[in-house]
Amino acid sequence: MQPLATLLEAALFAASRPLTLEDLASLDPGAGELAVRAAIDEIRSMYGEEHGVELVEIAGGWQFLTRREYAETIDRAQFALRPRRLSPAALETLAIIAYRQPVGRLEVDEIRGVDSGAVIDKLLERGLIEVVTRGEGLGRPLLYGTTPSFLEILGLKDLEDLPRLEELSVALRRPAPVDEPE
Amino acid sequence: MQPLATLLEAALFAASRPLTLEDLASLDPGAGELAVRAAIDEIRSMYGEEHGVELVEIAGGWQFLTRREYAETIDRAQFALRPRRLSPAALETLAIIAYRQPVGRLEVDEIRGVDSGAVIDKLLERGLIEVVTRGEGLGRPLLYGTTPSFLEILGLKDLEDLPRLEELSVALRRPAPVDEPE
Amino acid sequence: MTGPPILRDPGNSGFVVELEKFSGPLDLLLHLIREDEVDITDLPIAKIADQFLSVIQDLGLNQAADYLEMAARLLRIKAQMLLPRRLGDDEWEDPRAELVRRLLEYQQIRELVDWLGHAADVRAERFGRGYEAPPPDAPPAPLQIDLNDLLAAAERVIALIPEPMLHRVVPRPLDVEGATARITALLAEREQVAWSDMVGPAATIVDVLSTFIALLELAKRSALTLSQPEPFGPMVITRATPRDAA
Repeated sequence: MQPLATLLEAALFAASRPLTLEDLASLDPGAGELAVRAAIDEIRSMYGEEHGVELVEIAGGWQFLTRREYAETIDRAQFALRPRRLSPAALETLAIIAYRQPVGRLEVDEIRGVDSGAVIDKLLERGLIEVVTRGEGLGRPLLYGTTPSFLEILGLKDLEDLPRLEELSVALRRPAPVDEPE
Repeated sequence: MQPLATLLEAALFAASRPLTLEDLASLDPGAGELAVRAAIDEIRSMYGEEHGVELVEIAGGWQFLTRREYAETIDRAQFALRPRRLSPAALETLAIIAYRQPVGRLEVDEIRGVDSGAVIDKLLERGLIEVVTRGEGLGRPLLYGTTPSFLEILGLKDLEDLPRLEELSVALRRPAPVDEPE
Repeated sequence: MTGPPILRDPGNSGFVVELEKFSGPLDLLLHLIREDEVDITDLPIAKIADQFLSVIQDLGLNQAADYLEMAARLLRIKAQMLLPRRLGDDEWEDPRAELVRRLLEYQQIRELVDWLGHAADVRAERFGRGYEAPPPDAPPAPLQIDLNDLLAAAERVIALIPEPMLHRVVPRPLDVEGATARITALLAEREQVAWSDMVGPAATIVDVLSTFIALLELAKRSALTLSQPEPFGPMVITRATPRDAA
């Protein structure tokens, strides 16, 4: 490619919008409009059919776009990419809700020692928890529990499938309440 | 180009972040890792010096980036946003977290000699660090580590790309955990 | 990025330091050490302490807690250095040791900062794809939760649960409403029921109280009558006829 075409290629790639002939000409004040047009043509013919992208004339300018035939695959991949893992904060909150349900936000906050409002909203949004009832007391707080899709994602039959807290590592075992009715 | 290379070219061109081998492989479930690697090599050699962009290995993946020699021209034309610079305080905090991860706020404060709470919040917000786990001890403090975005803004392939402490002029190992009075 | 600029002020014998350029007291100390070209491991503590104090005083920094704390630390070390020590005392610990260790550590961090800053500058010379296609309307990305991750999180939070919460007994409030509904349902089937029908064999005290209050309330509303045929005998609950109730 001509040096001018190489420069235009870089600019067109980096630009967040289609670049007009004027835009492109401003990159190299020495080059005339004719040279810019020739460079555009050179780029267009270089990105021929065997390439995944093409230079498209659009909105009074030019822009690199992926070829139509790949658009769907890439779109599909955008959400297929990287199954999302939960953050440690989300996992902690989920664990508390799984073992303490129905449980209110205040208790979750208290156990974690930080505000959990945003995390709870995320978990609700993702359908891992839901409001199951309202608690007693001031303002009748919303109480949360886990949803069937929570079990589904973990591959559990039901909540009984969750390991009992007593089975978790001995060091962290919850001290046994002394004959106290729960 | 091979059809797979063409598809990957389109995806890499469309993405504004590095795509990992996993990401790329998910585009064509039929292709194996070997084929994907071969396609990447094909693209890399195709985008040689006569192009304005090149395929760069970065942050555990690959990304098309403009060649450095066009930076100033594109910057001047203001078609693209240049990344914001990090403050020295942010870089200091990042340096400590990068080398000591997982590390808690207290340790960062201690090394820097100043409160780092606000800086850590900013870095979290920008997605350059994340909470990776909780530490032992009082209050089980949140421990931080760097994210792929950290590698991305530094143009690093992975954490191994960071200079080793031994290579720096001041030879100082991580202090042995002796009972030093603070 | 290595050192903050010092603005020489011709009208003043001292110098003006732009404080925002320092990221903290350690940074300022390192700067003073570089200026004086002294050995960091054999710090002339008295000199450095005086310089540090005068800089933060000139800058009105004596309000900044971090700087003030460092000033106090320097003065303490200075005083400790003046204490007499016996010759050949092996036990003597250099009072500067901890500060020197921190300074060396911090110096290393500053070097890393230079390296990182440079790397970021180089990376900033390359632009990524500027145009981002609008994301397709797609279902959210599939979630991946590992049972082990969840359990690890559970273990973390179990350790966080404050002691008092472990033994908390939740007092269950009286359920008068439920008891009322239960009684009404029973009386709809039968005209007369016994107390033992109302509360099961395993009734808790809360159940008994709830039922009792519900009975009294219903009797007051003339929805039923309560009678006890013989002293200490079982209580009999009789449905009120519609006429009675009216």
